[in-house]
Amino acid sequence: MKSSSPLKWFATREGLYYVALAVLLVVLLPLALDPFRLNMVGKYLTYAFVAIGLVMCWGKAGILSLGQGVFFGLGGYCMAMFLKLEASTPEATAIQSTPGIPDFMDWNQLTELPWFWEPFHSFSFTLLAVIGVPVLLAFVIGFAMFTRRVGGVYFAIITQAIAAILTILIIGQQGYTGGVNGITDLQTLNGWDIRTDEARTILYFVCVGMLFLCLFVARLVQNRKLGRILVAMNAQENRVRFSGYDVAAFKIFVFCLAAAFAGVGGAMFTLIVGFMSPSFIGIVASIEMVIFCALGGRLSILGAVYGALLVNAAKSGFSESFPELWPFAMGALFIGVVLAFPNGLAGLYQTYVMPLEDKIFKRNKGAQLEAKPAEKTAEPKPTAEKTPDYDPMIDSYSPEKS
Amino acid sequence: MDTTDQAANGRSFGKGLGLKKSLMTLAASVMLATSAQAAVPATAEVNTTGLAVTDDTVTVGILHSITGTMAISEIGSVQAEKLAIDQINASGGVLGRQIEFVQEDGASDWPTFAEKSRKLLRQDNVAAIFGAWTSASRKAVLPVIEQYNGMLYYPTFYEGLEQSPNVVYTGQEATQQILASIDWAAETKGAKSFYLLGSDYIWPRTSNKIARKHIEDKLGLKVSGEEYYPLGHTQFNSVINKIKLRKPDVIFASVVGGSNVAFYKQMKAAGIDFTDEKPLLLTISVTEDEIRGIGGENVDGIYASMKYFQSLDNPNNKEFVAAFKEAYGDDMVIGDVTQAAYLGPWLWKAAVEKAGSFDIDKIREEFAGIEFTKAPEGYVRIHENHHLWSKTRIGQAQPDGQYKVVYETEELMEPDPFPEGYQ
Amino acid sequence: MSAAKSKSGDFLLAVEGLTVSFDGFKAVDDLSFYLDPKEIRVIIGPNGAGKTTVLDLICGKTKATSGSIKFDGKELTKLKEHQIVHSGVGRKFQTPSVFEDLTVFENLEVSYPKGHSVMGALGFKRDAEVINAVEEVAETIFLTEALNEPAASLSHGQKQWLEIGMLLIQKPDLLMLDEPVAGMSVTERKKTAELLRVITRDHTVLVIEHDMQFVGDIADRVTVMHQGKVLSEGSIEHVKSDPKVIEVYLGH
Amino acid sequence: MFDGYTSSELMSIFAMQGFAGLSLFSVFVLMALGLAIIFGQMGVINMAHGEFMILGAYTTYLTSGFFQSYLPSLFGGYFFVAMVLAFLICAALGAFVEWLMIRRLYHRPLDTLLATWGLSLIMQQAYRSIFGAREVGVDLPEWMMGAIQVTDLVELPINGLFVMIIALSIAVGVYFLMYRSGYGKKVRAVVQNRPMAEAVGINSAGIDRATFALGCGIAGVAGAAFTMIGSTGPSSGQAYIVDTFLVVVFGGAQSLIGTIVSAFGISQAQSTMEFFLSGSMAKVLTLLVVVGILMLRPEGLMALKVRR
Repeated sequence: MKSSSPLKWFATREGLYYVALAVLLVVLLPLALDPFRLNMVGKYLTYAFVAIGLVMCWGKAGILSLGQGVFFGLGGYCMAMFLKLEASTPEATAIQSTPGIPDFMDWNQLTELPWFWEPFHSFSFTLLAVIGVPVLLAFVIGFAMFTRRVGGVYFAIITQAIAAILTILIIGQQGYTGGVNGITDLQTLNGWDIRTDEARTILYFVCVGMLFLCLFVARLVQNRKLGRILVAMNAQENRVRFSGYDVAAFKIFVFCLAAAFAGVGGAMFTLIVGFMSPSFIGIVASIEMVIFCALGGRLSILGAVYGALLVNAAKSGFSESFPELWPFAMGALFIGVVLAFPNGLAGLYQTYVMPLEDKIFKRNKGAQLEAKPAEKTAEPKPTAEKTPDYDPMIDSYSPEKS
Repeated sequence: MDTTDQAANGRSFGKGLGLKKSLMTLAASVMLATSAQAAVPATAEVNTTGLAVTDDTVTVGILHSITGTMAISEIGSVQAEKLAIDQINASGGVLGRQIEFVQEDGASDWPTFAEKSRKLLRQDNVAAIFGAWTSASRKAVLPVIEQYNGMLYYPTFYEGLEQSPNVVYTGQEATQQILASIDWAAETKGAKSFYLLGSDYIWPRTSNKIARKHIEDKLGLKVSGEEYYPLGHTQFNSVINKIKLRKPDVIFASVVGGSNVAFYKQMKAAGIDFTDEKPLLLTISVTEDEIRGIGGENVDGIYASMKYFQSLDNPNNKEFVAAFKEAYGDDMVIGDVTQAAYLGPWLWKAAVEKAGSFDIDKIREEFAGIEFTKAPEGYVRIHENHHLWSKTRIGQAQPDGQYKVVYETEELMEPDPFPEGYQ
Repeated sequence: MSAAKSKSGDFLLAVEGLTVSFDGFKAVDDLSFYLDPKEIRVIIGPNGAGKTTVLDLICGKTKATSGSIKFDGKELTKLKEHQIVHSGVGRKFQTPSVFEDLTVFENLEVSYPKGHSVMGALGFKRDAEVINAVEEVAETIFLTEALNEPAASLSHGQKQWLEIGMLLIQKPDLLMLDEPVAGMSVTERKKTAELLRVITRDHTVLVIEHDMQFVGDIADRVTVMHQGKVLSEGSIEHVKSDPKVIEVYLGH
Repeated sequence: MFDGYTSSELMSIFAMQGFAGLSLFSVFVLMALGLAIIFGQMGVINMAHGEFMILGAYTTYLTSGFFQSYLPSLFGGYFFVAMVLAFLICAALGAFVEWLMIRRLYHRPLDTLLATWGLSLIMQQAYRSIFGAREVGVDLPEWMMGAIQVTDLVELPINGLFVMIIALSIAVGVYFLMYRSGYGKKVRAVVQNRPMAEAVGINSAGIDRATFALGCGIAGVAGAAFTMIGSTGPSSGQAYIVDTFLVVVFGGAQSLIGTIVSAFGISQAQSTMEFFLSGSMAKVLTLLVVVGILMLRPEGLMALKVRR
């Protein structure tokens, strides 16, 4: 049970859930799907980044942002700007009146690259910006709002308004942003053609890798005291405050964390889909992202991944066969999840599947799991035995959360 | 308005849409135009790149939004493309093969368009794609079409600035629509000042850029204002006030979508009677389709510059309108884009038969100069830049929602997607 | 008597001229009082006298309109809530506010005064020191047996103790308790009084309470508030015999 | 920026922009009142508010069609019938929705947001299936067309005036209902202290349902009024939702007067800026200013200062 042996962690129940997801994403789906479908799964997974952020921000800390599309979009635009500059070599754009700048700038009579585009010639700057720009904006919003105790519904509405503002701004400033068309026709990443099947497959695996990185960061935060504070803050904000915590700082942190995840997701989206447009920033996109999180289970970071995958797969499936029905299904999903399954898939899993698992686990690995029930029975000296960084009370799949 | 349902039947395959009757009447005339094919050429000859062509069928793709905000506009195109396909099938098909189609829904979402175009090309191996409507959706599918060397037949009038070897643009590009109409306003109506107004996205902005250059540099006239509102904006009182103050001779409007309804209603309410032509309103965005939503009485007297109006008086158009109404109902109206969408399958057929092959590369060689004499708009020819030579017409809206054609260019307008001096 | 000691340096807590108004209504009106180190002070007064507001003002939950609150030489009115906590003021709310989802152990751990910054909370480890501190406090608040129970399963009285424990583990100099025995059984009250006596060995305590029996048991001095002002101050006997106090209570 | 205008023209600009601002104001008031009641008084976020408005608009559309076909002689007055019908239908649907889902969610305000968003998707698609995807035009009776000529430049559109009158009447009506009637007293009692209100015999569940229905009904009337100046399509309601919420939040959620003040401020700011800037930039600037002020003053313009 010691955390010092990371291999053993994979044999714990929580570890097995991660292994199962990894097997699904790394082995099963690539084997089962052709590159085209796999690319679509890759696209769905980019939304999972946002959903993980929302679990941390909304599920744990109770901050509902209806503007996550903003951060997703900013990360995506940063990446798109880099790729667009790479695609806009003077040779490739020779027919323009000003060769060497992106085509849409030329159409809008710009004769030189705007200053804020210049740094995006650098790949390392771009990577920094993919996380930095969303985090910076999240920090500004978070600082202004949380230090003034704006929360709950107000925060949701204001983030929604920010999504609206950014959309109008990007569409209106089309000379600088590509307008409603977005930034399209992206071809290569540092000379590597991202449009081929092989590239798309590689990008899919990169995306999965990044997703697990984010999952582990989220898990680290959730299982540390930080995660406990976030949950505690949600339930008893004043108690946390008067226990000596700067509540605003914690909220800003988790909001920035969610923004960073969304930014990474956006950048991966740009790479996988091949363009970025304002339609992923707007209100509708942002609220859809909330449903991925809600369906998966708003307290479960793994649930968020499954939520994003399932909703999007269902959307593709439905819209191929019954396009008329999809909005009804989506609407019913929102209402159903909220009314009947507020803890989403993760909640259902806990209620119905985990008891079965318990039986199987007990039969097969009785010895290994003895320690856990022992913890539950009030033992005078319990804590020394607990894995310091894994705390079942906080873990998303723990029965206490149901 | 049951057309949504008809169009939205998803992946229905293009055999018989209750069109039999109209097909019978049409078949005879079309058969003559396409000359009966005695011998069907072998599949291996006409298809060397693995397209979905069998000995008696060929599969094409239709890719429009039938859900979401753009469905309103795109459904007419879907109907027209299906009608054209059915007529071609009734007349013997293409190279002796019946056309089947796979229809995909772009869902008004640009990545979905890209995704579905990839599916059509990679999984269905379609020989042609008829689809896309907004510029954004075209820009989204363009890299995919180019990558997999497909061929897109794009029906909408658009901003130009594009010339892909993998797209045939069956609508007008901006200069075709704009230059002739501004000249007309200046010459016939004696207009001296223009107020440019549009929804805020690339097509209106580019169109107005061309219009401004033409008005100021070529004609030496005045632009008294240029203004954009977000898509979906519904409050136009401020701009109406500005127009009243600046008293332009012409309002040159490219407002689209739901904003249109609010704009014309509020103009009307503000006491502007378009039949007075003070100012004269010239639009490049209101087709007969849009008028149905705005209400004929609200646009009575405005002028539109397009290449096609439903009221065009020629035999081709009469047949087309009759067939369309027979297929989809008497209350259907046909706008400019719907007609342009109808051209797509016919132009593809002509190119395939000229090339004697479905291969994209061989077809591309043959595009320049391909004619379609049975076009409802009269006569069109493909330019080597993949756009169409076509006439530009000015129509004046009537209270019944139809346009009365008041002017038509004598010659076909040359498409010029990269107009010199307008950039 | 307060005039004699206007230098607030001698006191642990010096409240002077404190006023707060909500839309013109002065909930606390030019209030002054002083707390010696290790003193147990009880504030009593009729409903709406402004007692809870005074605690809110001291711990920073409500911002004062004017006046000063000096704690250990520091001006609290300019600090944020968590800074006030860090300078040594602990506050218990009227209704028990513990983290129901967490165990008793975790509740105490969360309050342990380490890892209170974001990064600190991320790097916080449960070492022997923490465990010892938690166990020590748990014993004081009679909850050793329940350390691994979720707080939700505790009785009302136990939750109140837990919250007091959460203050104790912060090692504050001043503890402020809002009605700590409200809703408790007789035995629990007795135990709580006992707990408070233990606490005051090393803490100054400011309590709001209605139960006069309990007040008599614990108070060094009593401050009677009425309409946002101090009505009377002194020993329990003193205030009980003060005619102003009698009038207010009887008239009420 | 005043170049090129004579002083008399400038006067007219301000007069006309003032009027444009006023008609935008009445639009905002109509949109926001229903929401202010639901959100401000009940704490429920109804994301389907726009769709309730559109339901009112479709009701008007159907009524006008009915009158044209069966009662052409009475067409001039159909609008009043349509408004009443819009109110009743939307209120009935509102009551049903409250019964179906909202009442289960009072303690989870953020969840009402998600559930009503789902409702809005369903309603939109239902409109699309029933009325078609295309916008529908509503014919106005003759007397509503045209404008009143005040000076050479200043003309006041009649339908704009009519919308203004509706907005004001509803605002006054709501004011009396909420502050001068027994029902209003009960609503406020439930808002302030639910258990106490129940203890004194107020049927709080009934009050909730009535209040939600009232808010939806007002949305319906707003939708009916909007057919005169805007478009009616399945997704037209979406365009209003952000503006509407901002108006309510900016005004201070629990204050109806605040809603009206904020509607006035935002509409005047926007219409003035629209005159001197482009429409898109005016919109962005207005939203930015509102969000900026909300960051500095999160409780809104007219919030009560209470012990928190």
